[in-house]
Amino acid sequence: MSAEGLLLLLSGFLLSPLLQGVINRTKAVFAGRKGSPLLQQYRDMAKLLRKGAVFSTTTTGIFRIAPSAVLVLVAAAYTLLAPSTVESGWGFPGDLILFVYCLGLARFLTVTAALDTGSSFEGMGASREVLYSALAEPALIIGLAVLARVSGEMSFSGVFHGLGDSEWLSAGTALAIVVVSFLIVMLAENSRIPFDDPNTHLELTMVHEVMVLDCSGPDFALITYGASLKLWLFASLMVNLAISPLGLSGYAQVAGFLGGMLFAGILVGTIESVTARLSLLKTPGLLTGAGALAVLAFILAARYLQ
Amino acid sequence: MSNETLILSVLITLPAVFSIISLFLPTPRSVLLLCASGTVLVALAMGTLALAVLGGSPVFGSNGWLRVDALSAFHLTVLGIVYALGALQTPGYFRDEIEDGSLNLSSARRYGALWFGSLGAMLIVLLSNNMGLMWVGIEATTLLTAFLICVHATPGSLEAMWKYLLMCSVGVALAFTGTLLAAASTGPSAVHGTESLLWTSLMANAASLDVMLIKAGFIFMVIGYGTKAGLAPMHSWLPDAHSQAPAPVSAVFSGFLLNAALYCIFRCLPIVETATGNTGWGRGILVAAGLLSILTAASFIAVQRDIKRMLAYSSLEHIGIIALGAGLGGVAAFAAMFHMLSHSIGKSTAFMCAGRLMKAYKTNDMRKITGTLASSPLWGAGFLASLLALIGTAPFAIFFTEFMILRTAVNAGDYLIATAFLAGLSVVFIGVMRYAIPIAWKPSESAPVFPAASPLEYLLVIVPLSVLLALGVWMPPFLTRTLASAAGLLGGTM
Amino acid sequence: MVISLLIASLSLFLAGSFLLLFLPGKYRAVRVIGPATTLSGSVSGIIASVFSFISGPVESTGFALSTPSGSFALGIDFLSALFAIPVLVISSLCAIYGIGYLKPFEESGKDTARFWSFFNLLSGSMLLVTVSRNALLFLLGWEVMAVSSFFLVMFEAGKESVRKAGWTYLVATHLGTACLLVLFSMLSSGGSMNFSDLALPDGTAFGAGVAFVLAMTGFGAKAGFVPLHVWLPEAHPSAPSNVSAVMSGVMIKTGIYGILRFLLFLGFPPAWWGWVILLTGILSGIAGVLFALAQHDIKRLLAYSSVENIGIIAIGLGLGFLGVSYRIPAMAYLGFVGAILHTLNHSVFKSLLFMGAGSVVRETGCKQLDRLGGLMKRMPSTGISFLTGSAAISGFPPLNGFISELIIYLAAFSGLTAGTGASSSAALAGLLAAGSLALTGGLALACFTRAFGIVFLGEPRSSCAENARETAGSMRFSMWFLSAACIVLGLAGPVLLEFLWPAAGFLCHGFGYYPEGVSSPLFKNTLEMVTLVSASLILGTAVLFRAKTILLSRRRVTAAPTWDCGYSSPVPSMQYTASSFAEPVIRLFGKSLGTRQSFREPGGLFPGKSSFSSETPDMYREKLYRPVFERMERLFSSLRMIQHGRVNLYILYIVAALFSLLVWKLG
Amino acid sequence: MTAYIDIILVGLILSNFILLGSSRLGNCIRIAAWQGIMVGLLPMATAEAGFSFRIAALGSAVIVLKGFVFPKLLSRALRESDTSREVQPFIGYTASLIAGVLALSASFWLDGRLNLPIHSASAIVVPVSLSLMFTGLFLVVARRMAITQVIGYLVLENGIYALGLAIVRDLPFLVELGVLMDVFVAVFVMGIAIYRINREFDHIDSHRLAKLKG
Repeated sequence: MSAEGLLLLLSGFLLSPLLQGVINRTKAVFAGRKGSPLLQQYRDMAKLLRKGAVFSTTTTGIFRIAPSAVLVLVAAAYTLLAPSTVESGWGFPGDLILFVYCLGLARFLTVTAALDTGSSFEGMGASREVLYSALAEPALIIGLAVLARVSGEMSFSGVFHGLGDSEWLSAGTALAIVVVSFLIVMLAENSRIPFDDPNTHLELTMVHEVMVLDCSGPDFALITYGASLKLWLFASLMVNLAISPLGLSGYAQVAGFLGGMLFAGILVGTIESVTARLSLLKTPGLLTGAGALAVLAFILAARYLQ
Repeated sequence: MSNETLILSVLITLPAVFSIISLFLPTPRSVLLLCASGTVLVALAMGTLALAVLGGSPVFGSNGWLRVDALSAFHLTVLGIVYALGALQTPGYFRDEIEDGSLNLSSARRYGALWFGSLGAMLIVLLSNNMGLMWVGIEATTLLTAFLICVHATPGSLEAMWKYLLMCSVGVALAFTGTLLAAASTGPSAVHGTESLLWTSLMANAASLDVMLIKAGFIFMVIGYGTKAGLAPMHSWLPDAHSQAPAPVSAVFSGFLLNAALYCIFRCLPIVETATGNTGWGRGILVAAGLLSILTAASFIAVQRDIKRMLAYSSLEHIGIIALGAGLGGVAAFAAMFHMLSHSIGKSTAFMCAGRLMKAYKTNDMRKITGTLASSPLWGAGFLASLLALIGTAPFAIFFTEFMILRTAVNAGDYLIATAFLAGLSVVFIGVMRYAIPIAWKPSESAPVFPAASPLEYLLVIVPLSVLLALGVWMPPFLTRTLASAAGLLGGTM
Repeated sequence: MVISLLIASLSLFLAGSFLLLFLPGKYRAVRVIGPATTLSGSVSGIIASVFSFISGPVESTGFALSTPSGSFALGIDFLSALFAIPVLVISSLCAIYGIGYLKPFEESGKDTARFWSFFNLLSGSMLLVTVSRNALLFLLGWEVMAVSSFFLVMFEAGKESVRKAGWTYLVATHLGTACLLVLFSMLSSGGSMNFSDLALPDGTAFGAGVAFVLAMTGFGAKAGFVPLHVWLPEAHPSAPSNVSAVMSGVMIKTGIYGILRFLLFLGFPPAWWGWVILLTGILSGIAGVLFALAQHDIKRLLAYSSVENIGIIAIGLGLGFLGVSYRIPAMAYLGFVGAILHTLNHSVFKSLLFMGAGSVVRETGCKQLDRLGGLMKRMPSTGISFLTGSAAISGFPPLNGFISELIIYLAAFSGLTAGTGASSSAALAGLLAAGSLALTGGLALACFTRAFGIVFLGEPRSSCAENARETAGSMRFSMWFLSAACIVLGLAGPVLLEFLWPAAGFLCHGFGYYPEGVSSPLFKNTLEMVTLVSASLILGTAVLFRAKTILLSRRRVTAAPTWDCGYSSPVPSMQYTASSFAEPVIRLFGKSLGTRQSFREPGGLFPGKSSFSSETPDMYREKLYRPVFERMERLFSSLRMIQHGRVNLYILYIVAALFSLLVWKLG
Repeated sequence: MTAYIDIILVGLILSNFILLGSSRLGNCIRIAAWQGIMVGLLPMATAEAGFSFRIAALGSAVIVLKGFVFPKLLSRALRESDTSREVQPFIGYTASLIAGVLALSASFWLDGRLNLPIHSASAIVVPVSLSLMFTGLFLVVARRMAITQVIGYLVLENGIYALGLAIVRDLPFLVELGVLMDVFVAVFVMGIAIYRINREFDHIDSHRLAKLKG
């Protein structure tokens, strides 16, 4: 693997907690607060790793294994995606699907672990999570399908290398719409506003946070890290797509990517500051909208190649 | 006089002798025993004759008035089987009635006499080469069986008998008109005098008959004999008679009385077909009547509550199927013959089991007869199995015969016929199973009492059903030949 | 050799079931003979199939059946073997499972001999269906299969619901067979009914279209395509669980086999066939999983999920057919391979799940999700097997469900990325397939996290779950076996692709499509990578988990009750229930499901009792079939008036018939 | 000879119409008897080969049976079953008469279609016999009382008998067979008188013999 690729790969593993920091800082700025330091996430995780753990008497082995497995799965998904923009040979045809299904299994385990505690709050979160996933997955797949259609490839590297100026010239609208639907999917998958408020303290309204109420110590560290990696991963999917028309390569690509990520963080922060959280009954509509957008994009892209 | 001819004359006389004997027997039991043994004896004689005929050429008797060819030989076999099954179950069926005295000596004697009488009458129908004689046979069966219906003179049975008599007598009268017209149709041909009633001579000169007359004659015969065969819309007597007669009699009714009348129509079919130049003129009538019967039966079975009426309508359906098959010709004619055999066996068994169930539960209402599998493994399972066989569940033979008929229709491009046929079958299937399932499995409220079944009765249930099962998969070659040659006389092939 | 083995296996099944009929009540003997028959029959059948892989297709013309042009012609080729092997394996596993499962029934004095007899008959007939080479013989096997499974469904016919289910099943299967009868009649116009001679009389597109529709209806009724599926959620829950496992696992697959086998006789498929199959698949997939999500009875849930998976299989088939029609090799091959592989996989994990449900029902005596819970601690083997099955059926790596779904996705994406010819229609097909697969997958996740989580996790919601114990050994054995199969098949992706590739070739050539450059399997590399990733996932998880445990081993680890947000005394009944878990999804799709909810809200200052209940009857049954049947019944009841007892009228009929005939035929 | 035949035939037709129109059971029985006698006379009139013993025997047998035996039996049955002497038709008398006319024309049409070989002196013998048959059927269908149905059946039978005489050349055997149908009539009368349908149902109103349906 080339240095750039390695760089991209490591960037995520190292910087993903930072993205959280960026978002929080942006929100603080909007709110006129000083806000927590950018590296807060790292500190929290370090603290958690040093702690002991409390396990509910209701839980079984599933609850103990889940956090590790989830992190591994997210990491795997990320590994499939990250270097693909600079490594033309990276990945394999169909890795898009493996990517989606790794995240799916991660979700499966998170939900199962949540139900393992037998707490009604975590059950509540779980039931919302599965609804969102059921709607987000088609949107994601259709979006990827559009990319595959336009680029004529079915692997991340193929897609990102296949999307040049000509594609953007002919199918630009479609791709732009895909970017938007990916943004919505990202917000939903990482339970950000307007789908969920990560730093609310009302269990009744939470989605992701409430599922991990009973996790503590190292497990919780793994979970928080996994969460931020997942956010990074979706953001990078969106960013890679968004910067593909620039036709960058090598270190320029890396730089552009990191810049994009910073922008993405600020974007998310802005959204969270300027929009209110949707009521739980309305959120499915938004996700369905994302799917609809993806389909629209496909219809636009279908003319391509004709 | 060859020994076939000997058997022929023996056959004609034997039942008469038995029926007279049974008038002088001392006890009801002895009468019923004579019924069983005598019928089996006659059946054996018929079997030997049939084999002889199927082995060689048609047998003639009493200067050409009697004749047995493949078609009649096959019907003889079926007749033998049905009557033997019916007769063998008779003693068991009436056992308790003899004990409680509801079957007294006189009615028992009458029963025996009529039983053998009807057997003899049917023999006349099958053996006669003379259309007039054949008609006499049918009339005789009508009269004799009419009294079999009301062995016990209840209001219901009297009403049934009255309807049966009135309708069938009208039918027989029309059939007679048909015979007249057929005889008259020999005008242009070379046939004269008594000759013009002989099936052989009609068949020989079929080409030179007066077409209009033979057509009219055939129509009258279809309506007349059709009334007796219970083809829709002339079938209305059938459910009443079946539901009121004792089970063995109903078994004989469904098992063969209808076939005998149908046989007369089959006899005339080739004649009229040849006369009309094999344009399928007569077959068309059979197809129409068959389909109408199937659909009528289906619509009534779907909402039937009375167990024996349901079986009666199922007989109507099967007669329709046989007529349809014969009408379609070709493989379907073979299938029709096969179907006739299977239906007769299955229906006799069904009536036997139904009779026992009704006695035990003291009702005809299928909604009250439940949980039979638990309450009587023999009769319950027997009834369920025979129903499954009758509605055409594989691997019972009827499934395949129905498929063959359907296939003939489809390959001939008659999709309308095929669809109607299939629709009828499906409605029957659904309608029957709707009741069969509770009958077999629904836990029963009442506690029915079954008399302990004799080994013979076990055989009477198991053997026919296993035969039907086996026939579905494999058929002994000689039977195949029999059916083929019988179907051949209907212009059928394999 | 192969043929004689087949005959041996068939006759073993037949003889066994015949013998068993005569041993009612002799439990000790039955317990041995029943499973032994299945096993011996299956073993010889499996050997035959395996040999056929080596020796290539074999065929024999046996003795003639009683019906003209019917003959006992057996034969086995790749397609047959692919369906025969799962049939036999699953049957024998279910037989082993049955030893333990039937114990309680034996104690209650039920006639298990009849059960075993029909069970063996069912297995034998399924084998016959897959290996018969004569349409009549096929029909024979088909009907025996239907009847024997019907009797098995009626095993507990004392219950009203079971009898209703049995009736529905019988009606559905009969109507299906009716279509097949017509289809076979059309195909056998030549006279002979041997497969080698089957063909349509004339090559008209219309005739072929009719035949196609008949096949889809006839076999679809068995396979359980929406809206022909209504018998499935009735019959499978009512049957004993090992029978449900066989029916859901392999019996409904004979429908798929039939479609593949008999469409081969209809020539090159026009595009609309592919579309019909694809859209049917999409409808079945989504409707199936939604209904599954709305069920409260665990076995009903599994039955509906079978509808969903049949839908996924149909999506694969549809893509395959479209690939043939649009001449896109990758799409065609991957579609067929994916469909066949998913058939195989589904038979593995669906029977596993039914076995799990069966042992739950056996131990707790209740099928209602909301009365179960906390079984993971009480019956761990069952729990882990069920978890494996749930993950596999939701299609997640590293389990087998993922492999087949991945291949179907690849087919869809091949359609998407196809750059030539009718590519925009192919692309649309690909998009629809991919999108609906994703939606189905997402909902399946919801469905099976719910099924597993509510039943096995948390605290018991009722006493029956409280006192549950781990099930019998024979049942555990079968479940472990299948769980292992899920993992092994999941890691064997490339091998399976390599192995099934010829099957796809067989089908394509059968349809008269000979594409270039598919001699060696496409996307083999993908599957190798997938296996690699899956393996590394397992490894990585293990490592990370170990590391964490080591980390914790030096820390203070305490056990405490679940955090309840400050509530003082939590009780099991406060847990999230199956209904509440599914509620958001149901609220979203409830309209299209026809879910009925009855809700008594708590009110007033001192709220009294309040209640919530939701039920989802099968919409198609309610809206589509019930009205038809009711109308027919009314019609027939009114027809009875033509026979209201007056003999005068009857004679009028005779006269009318006479005159109409005279006018019709002489006029 | 033709004159006699035509007289007889006309008489038959008239008797038909009277039967259709009359409201009293007693009348009907009497008319049926007359009709029987006339039919019995037919063979003697139609015989081509002049007068033979065989024909005489046949004719007289018919006359005895239909002209005297059955009417006696019927009227006895009528006396025993003390029901109303009304015919109680489903279809009114005028309508019945119209139906009779229609039946007559229908039989002429059918005769035209069939163009049967006539072996008797009169040309209208076939249509007349056909109309007898149809009238008989009509009576069976359109009348309530069991006895009227028996009468109807008798008429039907007369028609068939006449038809046989008309069309069957040199084959008295078949015609003689036809007489066997009278056995039915006897059985019916037995059904009414001996089996006492009237006692079981306290009326011989056959339309109320309608318990069995569906």
